[in-house]
Amino acid sequence: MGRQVAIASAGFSEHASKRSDVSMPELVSEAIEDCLKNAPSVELGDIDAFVNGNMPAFEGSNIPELWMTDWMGARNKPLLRVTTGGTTGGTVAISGYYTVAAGLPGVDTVLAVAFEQQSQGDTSVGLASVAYGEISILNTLGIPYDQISRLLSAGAAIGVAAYQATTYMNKTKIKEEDLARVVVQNRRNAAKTWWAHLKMPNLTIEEVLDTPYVQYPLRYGMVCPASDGACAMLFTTEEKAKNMCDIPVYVNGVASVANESAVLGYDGSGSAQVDPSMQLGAIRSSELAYKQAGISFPRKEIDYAEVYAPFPNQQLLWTEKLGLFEEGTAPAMHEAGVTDFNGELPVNCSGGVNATNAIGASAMERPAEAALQIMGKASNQVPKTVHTAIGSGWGGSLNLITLMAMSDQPKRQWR
Amino acid sequence: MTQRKSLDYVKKDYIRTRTLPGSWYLSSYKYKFNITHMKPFLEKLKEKKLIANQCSSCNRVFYPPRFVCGKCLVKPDKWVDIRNTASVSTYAISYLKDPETGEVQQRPMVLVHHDGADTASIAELSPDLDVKDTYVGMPIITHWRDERTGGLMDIEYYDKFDDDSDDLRNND
Amino acid sequence: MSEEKVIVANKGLIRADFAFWVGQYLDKFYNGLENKKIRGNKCPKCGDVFVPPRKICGKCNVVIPLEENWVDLPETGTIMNFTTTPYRVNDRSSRKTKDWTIGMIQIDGSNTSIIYRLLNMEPEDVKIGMKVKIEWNESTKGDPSDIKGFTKV
Amino acid sequence: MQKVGIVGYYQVKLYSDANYGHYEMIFEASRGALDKAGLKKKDISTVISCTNDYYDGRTISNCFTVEVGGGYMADESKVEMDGAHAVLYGLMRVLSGNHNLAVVWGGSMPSCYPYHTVRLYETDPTWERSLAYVNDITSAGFQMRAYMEKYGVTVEEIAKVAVKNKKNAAKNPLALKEAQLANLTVKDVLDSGKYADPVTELMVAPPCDGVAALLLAPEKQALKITDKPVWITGVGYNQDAYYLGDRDLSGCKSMNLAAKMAYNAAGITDPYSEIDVAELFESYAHEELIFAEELGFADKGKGAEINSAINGDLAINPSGGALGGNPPCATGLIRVIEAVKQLTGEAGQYQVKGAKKAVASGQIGMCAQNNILYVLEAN
Repeated sequence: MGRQVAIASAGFSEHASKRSDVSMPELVSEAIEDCLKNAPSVELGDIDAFVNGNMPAFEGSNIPELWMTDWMGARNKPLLRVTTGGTTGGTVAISGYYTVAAGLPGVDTVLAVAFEQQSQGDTSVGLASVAYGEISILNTLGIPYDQISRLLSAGAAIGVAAYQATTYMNKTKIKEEDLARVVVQNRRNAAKTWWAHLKMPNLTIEEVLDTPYVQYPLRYGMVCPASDGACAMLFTTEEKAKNMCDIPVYVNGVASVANESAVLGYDGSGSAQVDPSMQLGAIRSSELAYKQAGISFPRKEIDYAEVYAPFPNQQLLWTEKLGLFEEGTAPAMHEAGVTDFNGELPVNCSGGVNATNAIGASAMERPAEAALQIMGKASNQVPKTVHTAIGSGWGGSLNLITLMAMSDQPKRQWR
Repeated sequence: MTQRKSLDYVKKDYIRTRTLPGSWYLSSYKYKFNITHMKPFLEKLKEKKLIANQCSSCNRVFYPPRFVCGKCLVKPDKWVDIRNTASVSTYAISYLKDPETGEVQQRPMVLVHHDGADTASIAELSPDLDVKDTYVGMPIITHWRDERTGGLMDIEYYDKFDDDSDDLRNND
Repeated sequence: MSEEKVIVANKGLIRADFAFWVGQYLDKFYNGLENKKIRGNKCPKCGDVFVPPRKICGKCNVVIPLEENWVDLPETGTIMNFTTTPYRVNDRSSRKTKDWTIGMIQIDGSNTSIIYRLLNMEPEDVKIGMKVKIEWNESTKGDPSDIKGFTKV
Repeated sequence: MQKVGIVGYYQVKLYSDANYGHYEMIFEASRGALDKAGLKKKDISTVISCTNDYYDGRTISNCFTVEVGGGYMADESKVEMDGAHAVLYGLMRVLSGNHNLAVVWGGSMPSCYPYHTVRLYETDPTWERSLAYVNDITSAGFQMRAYMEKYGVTVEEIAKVAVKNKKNAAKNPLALKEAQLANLTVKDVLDSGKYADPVTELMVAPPCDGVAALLLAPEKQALKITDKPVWITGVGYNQDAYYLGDRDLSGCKSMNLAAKMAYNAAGITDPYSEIDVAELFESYAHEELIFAEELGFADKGKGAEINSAINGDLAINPSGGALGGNPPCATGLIRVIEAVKQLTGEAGQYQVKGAKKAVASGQIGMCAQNNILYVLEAN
């Protein structure tokens, strides 16, 4: 049951804070063009099915795939729209995998596209509306609105991230310098990635620490930007991939595990994650994906990681929770240069979400970039040979983790 | 923008095309909730008592009460009493600009974990407390409002609670 | 259940505003509308003419270059389909009021239809295949509202 | 394609303004489906939800539904189309061999949001949306006129579909009360007021509150869970062009291609004689005829000639279809559930005798732009 799935190509649009020169469908077609450029033998007409997603509330358009049909080449083709908020890209990539793996007749080559053009909308209202219903129930239960807005002032994502950063910093006893170091590493990497947004080749730790707090313990200089951009990935079967590219990247494990929401529960009830840096969902996701991929020692077997970290503390946290480092050791590993471009386990050499965040696309850019590193086509290609890599995503109220494990070798079959 | 310049960020400009407007009026929306399970809890608040509901399948205690236990997918069916002592589970500090004076105010936002409960909730600390003294695991105690109406605001804020609370917790 | 069910329905309060970038193809088109001109573009492969212009022909999956294949089109067209409805829908709500007639009009020389109001026509008089022409708004802004609707030739 | 079993389902009764909390409704559906199959929370390995951010009035509409939908620590995802598309994703996950039990749930509460406005958000915001001449109401009018003009179908023939479905809905205890009209006549339908000429108010699927859930399992597991599984033997889905001017509205190309894909998978060559029941998501009465033709039940323009009553030659929408209640994000899922009920003999008053093979469809978009079709077979 189930087929071996391979990634034949991946592509990006240019990312910037305002892609004012293109409409949303044109932005998407830009990423598709780049994706097909990497697989010259494939034409738009060769694609059997499409999977799409974005975060619709940021762009004021419901099911935008409907009007984008022609720009994607999806006319009279099967199309599925999948979206899960911050993890949308990861979920779209995963459903691209499942569309091929399921083996529906006539569906072999699948184009997965995730996009976001945040400059069109109001991201802060979009983020606030995540928990809007929940906030309104707190009001019903007796808290006046001005009070609530104080309690949850900064909107969903950064608010919960700050909570998470506090507990993580408390547990590992790290300082702000350790967070700033991660930021510097990311943004310098971004400077070498053609499609990245915040390119800062000469950034220093002092400069980051010089910026004011957005929300303690996170400073302005540590926070991800809001970008416009799109990402596309081409999934196909093992046999077809061999004809489409030199080094097919096999997808060997996928997972998207949901935990209970953090900080604010549904119905205005409490947070089931008393410690938001516990992240049972991430641990379970990695268990599932590694089991499928036959990875028993992630620390040894994984050569490259792209983790979804809009905030630096999350890069440290996820690398631990996804089994790449021992608990509490990630800051030391970053300091020792293990995660550097030419380190033992390079992390986020594209600059990561910390440097480029087109929310809906971000979580897809992680596996896409990891795949390109395996193919040897990444724009900031690491010097070492990458055999096995992971790409992760995070979303919701700290509660949904997507993970895709891939390798240049197909899944070992025991059957 | 100024900060970005100081961080040596070079912005690329794209041709600016025109825009068409659109709006999403959430004011046309309603949000329906079943709050039946909240009523006993709110009633007890008037008496300065805290109760939580408990899932009899996994024994987790939900404060404030929950409609469904996600772990077991059943409705919690037991009520248990909860102490009025708690600890800071985690916190963040927000910086809000007063729209009139332009003054930036610091305000800690804390996640409060009540002793005996398995979930935490957002709350506010006493205004007398210095923000810088907040730390993870800080023992706190409810400060009740004088006039209680049976709403979440009956707990006005949380005071620091620095007597023998640590001993109490260790005996739990 | 023995106890009375308590349901609350809270109203939303906020509003999110959007500004959709139209992209360079439609920007050219709207520049034309501002000058009361209709411009379409043509697929280099199948020759279909699109109003408004598009980057990609969905039938052939061919990119139409931005600078090429522009076609100037007349103000006249043919009614391909129409409907009469008392409903008005906007970004906020929908309501029922007086009937109005909306038509799908194929601009002469193009291969797709645009959807606009049919002006000064009783619903009974409207026939599929009827010739109509654009009625422009007096002051144009370079957006879809520059075309007020279509009237009988 | 390997077959996948449907092992449980649940549908909350449809209400135009339900006295339910949003989460309460979802919980009732997912818990109900598990109870029906005699399963526990820990048996769930994946959950696919179908909600829509604009329907629920929030970004990430699946963020807080994790607990109530059974998604805790399960492999969770959300499809933002019709409930029937969520079934597809659940099906793919089961077919991949990674999962043993998929819960698929979907639904929304139109009593809480401006339905037509939200449908308007589907239109192209860089061109048509600001003037709002294209919306779900006018596009229905265009579609019906195109169909009538091309094939000379009369408005009475289309009204008959509405009469049939509303009468069927009267036999379905879970249908919307306002749509359960046992004594409806063609004249009532034609006199019910203008919606978008020639569509009248009673030809429209009324949006209403509802949530439904469905359980999918691979063949081996399905047989362990129940002795009456229903098998999904074929699926097809397809998306048409967006602009109404690019499409032939008198037909539905996406349904045609979806049907080809599904029939091909299930090995169906003569749909009219092989299929016993069809549960189609018709947003408007005329769509049922268009779909029936595209599914190969009749020649083009002859959809109205099929005897589609419950005890007819090929029963179409014996449950009342979407005209019996259209909870956005759940309607297609409910069509699948109704088809399952027919095949397991649990449909009660509207049971089609000896039903062995059924099709169920779902759709999304203006004039059914994206369609999905399932072929279901009894054990």
